[in-house]
Amino acid sequence: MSELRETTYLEAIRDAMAEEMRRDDRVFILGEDIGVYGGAFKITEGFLQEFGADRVIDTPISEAAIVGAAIGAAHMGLRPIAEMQFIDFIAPAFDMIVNFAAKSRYRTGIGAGLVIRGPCGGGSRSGPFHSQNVESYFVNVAGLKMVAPATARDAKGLLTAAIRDPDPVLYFEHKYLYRRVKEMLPIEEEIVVPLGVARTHRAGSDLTIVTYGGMLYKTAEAAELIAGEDGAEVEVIDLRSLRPLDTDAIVASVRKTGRLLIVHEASEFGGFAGEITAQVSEHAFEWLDAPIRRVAALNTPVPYAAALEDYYLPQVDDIAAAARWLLAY
Amino acid sequence: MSELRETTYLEAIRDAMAEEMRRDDRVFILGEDIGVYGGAFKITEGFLQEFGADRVIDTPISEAAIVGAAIGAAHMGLRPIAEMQFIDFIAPAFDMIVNFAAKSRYRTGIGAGLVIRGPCGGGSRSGPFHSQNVESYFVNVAGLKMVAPATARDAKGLLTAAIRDPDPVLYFEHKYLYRRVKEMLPIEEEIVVPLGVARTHRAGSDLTIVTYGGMLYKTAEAAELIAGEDGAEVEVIDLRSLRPLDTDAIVASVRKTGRLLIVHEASEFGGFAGEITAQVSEHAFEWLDAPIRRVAALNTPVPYAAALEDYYLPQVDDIAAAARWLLAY
Amino acid sequence: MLLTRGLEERLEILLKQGHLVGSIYRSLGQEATAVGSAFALGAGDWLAPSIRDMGALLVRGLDVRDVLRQYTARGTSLCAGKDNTNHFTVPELGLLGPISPLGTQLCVLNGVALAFQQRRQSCVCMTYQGEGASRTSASHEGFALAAALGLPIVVWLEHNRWAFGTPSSRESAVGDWLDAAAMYGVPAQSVDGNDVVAVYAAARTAVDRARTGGGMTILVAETYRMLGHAQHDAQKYVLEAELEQWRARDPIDRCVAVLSHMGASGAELDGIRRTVAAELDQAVDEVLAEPPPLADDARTRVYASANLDAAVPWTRGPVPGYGGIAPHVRLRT
Amino acid sequence: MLLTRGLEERLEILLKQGHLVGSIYRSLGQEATAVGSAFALGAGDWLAPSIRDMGALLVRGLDVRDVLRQYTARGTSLCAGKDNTNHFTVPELGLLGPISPLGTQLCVLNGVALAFQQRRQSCVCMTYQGEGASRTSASHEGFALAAALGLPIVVWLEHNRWAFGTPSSRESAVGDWLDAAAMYGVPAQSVDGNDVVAVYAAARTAVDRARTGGGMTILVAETYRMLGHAQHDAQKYVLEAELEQWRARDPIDRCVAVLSHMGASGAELDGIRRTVAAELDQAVDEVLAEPPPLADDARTRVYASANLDAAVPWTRGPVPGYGGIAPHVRLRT
Ligand SMILES: Cc1ncc(C[n+]2csc(CCOP(=O)(O)OP(=O)(O)O)c2C)c(N)n1
Ligand SMILES: Cc1ncc(C[n+]2csc(CCOP(=O)(O)OP(=O)(O)O)c2C)c(N)n1
Ligand SMILES: [Mg+2]
Ligand SMILES: [Mg+2]
Repeated sequence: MSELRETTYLEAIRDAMAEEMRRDDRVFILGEDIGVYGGAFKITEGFLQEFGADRVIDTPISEAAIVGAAIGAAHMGLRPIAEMQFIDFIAPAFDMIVNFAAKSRYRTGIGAGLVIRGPCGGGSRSGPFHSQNVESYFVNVAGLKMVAPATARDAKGLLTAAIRDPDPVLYFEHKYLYRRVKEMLPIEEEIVVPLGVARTHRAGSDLTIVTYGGMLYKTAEAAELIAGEDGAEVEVIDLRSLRPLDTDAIVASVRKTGRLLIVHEASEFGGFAGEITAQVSEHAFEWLDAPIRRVAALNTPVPYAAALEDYYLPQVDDIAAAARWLLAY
Repeated sequence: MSELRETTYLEAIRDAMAEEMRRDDRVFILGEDIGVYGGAFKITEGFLQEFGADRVIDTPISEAAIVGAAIGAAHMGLRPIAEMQFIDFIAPAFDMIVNFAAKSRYRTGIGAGLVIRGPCGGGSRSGPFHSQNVESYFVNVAGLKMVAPATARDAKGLLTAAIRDPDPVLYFEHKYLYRRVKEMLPIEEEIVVPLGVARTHRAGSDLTIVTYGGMLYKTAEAAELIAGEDGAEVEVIDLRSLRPLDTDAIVASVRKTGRLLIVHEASEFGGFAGEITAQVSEHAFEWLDAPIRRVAALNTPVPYAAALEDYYLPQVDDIAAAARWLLAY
Repeated sequence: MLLTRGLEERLEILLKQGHLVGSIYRSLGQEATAVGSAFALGAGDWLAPSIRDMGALLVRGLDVRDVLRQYTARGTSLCAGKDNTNHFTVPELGLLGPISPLGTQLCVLNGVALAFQQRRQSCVCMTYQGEGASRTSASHEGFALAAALGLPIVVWLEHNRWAFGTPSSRESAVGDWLDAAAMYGVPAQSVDGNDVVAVYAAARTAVDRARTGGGMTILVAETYRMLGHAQHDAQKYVLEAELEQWRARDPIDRCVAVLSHMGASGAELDGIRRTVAAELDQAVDEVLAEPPPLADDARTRVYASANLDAAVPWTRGPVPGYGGIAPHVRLRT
Repeated sequence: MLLTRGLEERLEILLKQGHLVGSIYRSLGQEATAVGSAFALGAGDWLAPSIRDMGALLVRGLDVRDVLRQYTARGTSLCAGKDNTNHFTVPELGLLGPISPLGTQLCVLNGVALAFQQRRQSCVCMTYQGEGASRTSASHEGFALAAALGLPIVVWLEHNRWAFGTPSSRESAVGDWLDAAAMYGVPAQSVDGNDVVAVYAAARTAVDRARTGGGMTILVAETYRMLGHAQHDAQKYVLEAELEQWRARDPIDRCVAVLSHMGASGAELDGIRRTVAAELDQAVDEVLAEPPPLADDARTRVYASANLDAAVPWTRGPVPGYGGIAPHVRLRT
C-alpha cells in the first residue's frame, strides 16, 4: 500500500489535474488567471512553471471563448480542462455548452471530451453572484455529464475520470469544502471514481436521504443526531454524479427503507430533487410508505448578509426535522 | 357582446402586442428583423409603420444586448417586449436573464418587468437548433415567470398579462401552433389571462393528465380516444403558466382522480415533469392510486429527419398507452 | 463556383419537389469568396465555413452527394439525418461545421488552432462570418481569444450588406468593416469578395502569415447577398437597382471573362458546365434512392457509450412497463 | 477623491476588524477617472459605475453611510443586506449598479439610454469598464447595440494594466485601446486617467455630444491599479519599479499640486482632510450601531407581489406540515 497524506478537497482537485497532466500530455487547462496568478483559489499554483504556457493558458475574460476553445481542442484529440473562476460565470458560456458541446456527438459523431470545472455553492457570504449552484441549468440537456463531489477522495477520483471521459463533463466543486474537508489519500496513486455511481455514505434501514455536494456534511450530521437521539438508522446516499444518475442505487435503497428525503443546496422549485422524485415514483412507488419530501434552499437568489444566507440555506435542523417527520409518518 | 373573428395563435400574439402598444405607449418591442422585415414569422408585420422606429427596434444580432436593453428600459418604467428570433437563441442571453433580470428586484428593489418571447418547439423538421423547448434552463431560477400558451385565447391573454406584469416573464410560443391553431376571438376586446392559473381543458374523474404548450393537442386527442374506446374519462389540465405553477389545480385534480400522467415535449430527464411530481408527491401522496408517470421526448437533442423527429417526440399513441397503463393499474 | 451554384440550384428544386424541408441559405453572388479562399489552404489545415460558404466545402473535397444526403435527411448522410443545412464537421477533410447560434463556430475553431499551436504543427485554420454575426457575443470572444493567444487563424468577414431581412447598415454604426479588426490588434485587409483571384491572393498571404507564426488575420470580403436570407424570404425589401449593380459583378461571369481573356474557349467552358451538370444529375439520382434513417437511430450517439443511449420510451415496449422493473410487483400488498 | 480614498481605507479596516466579509475592490490610483468624469453629468443623467468607481458613486450623491451599510450587510442598507460590494442601483440618484458577470451592465444601461431616446429627454448615460471586461461577450454586444442605435451614452474604458492577477497585455493583443472604438464606428479619445481635470474635460465633451444627439463616445482612461485585485490579492506579481513610477502620478497628489498652484493653502487642504475624516468616523460609528437584517427577510422581494414571497421552509413551521395541506389527512385509509 502506498503512503498516505492528509489532502484537502482543494488539494485533491489540484492533484488530480497535475497527475493527469503528468501522465498524459494531451491534458491541458485554460481559464482566467490560472497561469501567472495561479488561480483565484490558488488551485493551479505552480502549474505554469511545471507545465508551461502551452498547457496552462491564461485567457481573456471570455467564458464562451474558453469553452469554445476547449470543444475545438477536444475535437482534435486533446483533453482540455476549462476553469470557470466561479461557477456562476458559466452563464455566459451557456450557449456554447448546451448547443455546441452537448449536441456535438449526436449531430456529427465527433465528441467533445472536455471538463468544465469551477467553484460553486454558498455558505461563504459571497452574495448572489459567487454562491450559486447551477446544476439545474443543465439538467435537461442530453449529451452532458455532471458531477458534484463531496469528499476529497471523490473530488480527486471524479476529476480524473472526468478528464478521461470522452464526453463533456461539468464538474462542480464546492468552495466551502475547499479547505474544510480533508482526508488521508495515497500519494501519487491514481484514484478513479467512475461517473454515474453513487456512494452509500452511511447505511441504514429506516429512511433514505439522497444528497450530493456541499449538503453531504449537514445530512450526515442530521443522520448521526437521529441515530443518537431517536435510535433510527438513516441511509445517506451521496450521488456524486447527477448525470448519469445512479437510479439503481437510489431505488434499491428506497425499496429497502420505504422512505425518501432529498436534500440539495440549490433552490427547491425546479431543483434536481424533482428528477429524483420522478424516478423513484416510477421505480418504487409501491415501496413508498411516506411521501417523498425534499429539503432545499429558499426559492430566492442567494443573499449576502449572514443572517439571510443562513436562513436561505438548508440547515442540519431542517434535515433532522424532515427526517423525523418522515420517520414518524 | 363584441364581434368575433377567427384568429390564429400567431395572430393572437400579434394582436396582443399591437393592442397593448396602442393602449400604453410605454410598451415597445425590440429584436432582430422585427422592423423593416416584419419578423421571421411575420408576427410584427406592419408594426414599424404603425408604431414607428422608436417602438419597433431592429437590433444587431445580439440577444444579450437585447435582453439587457429591455431590463434597463424596464427599470425606467417602460414595458419592453424582447423577441428572440427562435427561442433557441435565448441561450446567448442566458446570463442576462438569470443573473440580471431575475435577481434585480431581490437585490435592488427595482423590478425588471419585461417579456422575452420567441418560437419554441418541434414538429416542423427544423433540426437541433430551431426546435428546442427551453423551459428547464430557467426552472430553478427564482425571480422569473414562465408561460407556455396552447390556445389562441391563452396566447393573447397570457401575453397581455405578461406585458403588464411587473416581473420578467418568459413567454414560449409554440411555432407548430402558429397557423394550425385557430379560435373565434372577440375583435379589439381585451383578453387577460392571469399568470399562474391553470385551465381544465377537459374534465374527467379517472385520470389526470397535466400538460402545456404544444402537447395539449396530442393529449386531448388521446383523451378522446380513450373516452371513445375505453369509456374512461381523463381530466386534461393545461398549465399555461409554469412559474408561478398552479399547484392547487393539479393537486385538486389528482386528489379527485388518484392518478397522474404528465406530458411535455422537452426531453424527459430533468424536464418540468420532475417539479410537478415533487409537488404532487408532497401534497397528494395519500390520494395516489398509481405511480406518477410521464411521457416526454427522448433524452437526446432534437433530430432533423422526419422519422427521427417523430420518434423523438411524444405521440398520441404514447400518451394513450401511458394513460391506459395508469387506468389499468 | 459552377458546382456551388449548380448544387444550390438543385437543392432549391429538391425543396420545391418536397424532397427536403427546412431552409437553404444560398450563396448566390458570393461564391468567389468561399471558393477562392478555400484554395489557399493545404492538407492538414482546417476550415470552418458558415452557412453561406458551400463553395469552401466543395473545394475541401466534400462530396456533393454528402451535401445532398444531409439536406434530404438520408440515413446515409454524414450526420445520420440528425442535423441539417450546411453543418458539416468532417475531421478527415479538416472541416468544422457551424451550429445555428451565430459566432460560436469561431470559438470552437480556436480550439483546433490551439491544438496546432500546442503540437507545433504548422497548420492553419480559416473561417467565415457575416457582418451580422460579428455583432454577437460569441464572435467577439472568439476574435479576442484568438488574437490574445496569437492563434494561426484567418477569419473572413463577409460584408454582404444584409443580415436576414435587415440591412447591416441599420444594425451597426460601422463605416468601414476593416476597422473592426483594430479592436483585436491584428492585421486586416479588405478584398473584392466577388473577384475569385483577389480573394485567393489575400487568403494566401494571410494563410502564410498564420503558418509562420504571425497569428490571426481578419479579411473583409466586400460582396452582396443576391437572394433572400433563405427560401422563404422573397427579398422584397431590396432595391432592384442595387441588385442590378451587383449582378454586373457576378463572380462567375467575371471569372469566365478572365478565363476567356486568358484563352479559354467557349467550348471548353461549356464542357465544364456540362460535366458539372452531369455530376449533379447523377448525384441527385443516387442520393434520392437512398433510404431515410431508421427511427430507432434517434436514440443513439448522445454519449460515447451505447449504454447511455436514450431508452426506448416505456410507452412503446410490447407490454408497457418500466425497463424490466415492474412498478406493480408489490402492487397493493 | 479624498473621500473615496478615505472611505475605501475605512472599508479595509472594517474588513480586518471582521465587520465585513467578502471583497473590497480598491480604486487606489484610479480615483481621478471616476470622480472627474462623474462631475460632467447633470441632474436626470444616469451613471453606471463598475466596482472600481467608488468615487463616481459619491459624486452622484450616494451617502457614505449607504456604502458602509451595504458592505457591512446592515438591514438598513439600500439592498436590505441582499447584495454586496459596489452594486448600487438608486434610481433617485440615477445610479445603475453592476452585477458580477462583467460586461452585462453596459447592456442594461443601454436600456436606460433607450428610454431617454424614446421619450426625447436630453439625458445622458455614462459607464465604466475595465479593459479586461471589454473582452467579454456582453460588453461587445452592449457596445454594438449602443452604436447601432446611436444611444446617448459615454463609456469609459479603464485601462489600468491589470485584470485580476493577469497583465492585460497577456490577455489581449490590443496595442492602443483607443483602437477598440473603431470596431463600433463611434468617436473615441484617450485621456490621462490620473488627471482629474483632463478627465472632466473629456467627459464633458463626450456628454455634450451625447446630449445633442451625437450618440456614443468611448473614452480610454490610461491609468494604473495600485493595489491587488481585491483584499486577498497581495499583488506579488507586480514589479515595484512600475508601481513607483505610477505612484509619482498619484491623482490626489497631482490635484493637490494644481490646487496649491492655484493658490489653495496647506491649511485649507488640511481642513478638507479633517472634514472628510470626521465625516467618515461619524458614518462608521453610526452604521456599526445599526442592526443586521432579519433572517425572515430572505424570503421577500423576489417578485413584485408578496404573495410570491418564498414560503417558510416546511421544516421550520411549529408543526412540520405542508402549507396547510396535511399530506396525512387520508393517512393509510
Ligand atoms: C445567435 C443567433 N441569433 C439569431 C440567429 C438567426 N439568424 C440566422 S442567420 C441571421 C442573419 C445573419 O447575417 P450575417 O451574419 O450577416 O450572415 P449572412 O446571412 O448575411 O451571410 C440571423 C439573424 C442565429 N442564427 N443565431
Ligand atoms: C464574466 C465574468 N468572468 C469572470 C469574472 C471574475 N472577475 C472579476 S473582476 C475580474 C478582472 C477584471 O479586470 P478589468 O475588467 O480590467 O477590471 P479592473 O479590475 O482592472 O478594474 C475578473 C476576471 C467576472 N466578474 N465576470
Ligand atoms: Mg451579412
Ligand atoms: Mg483592468
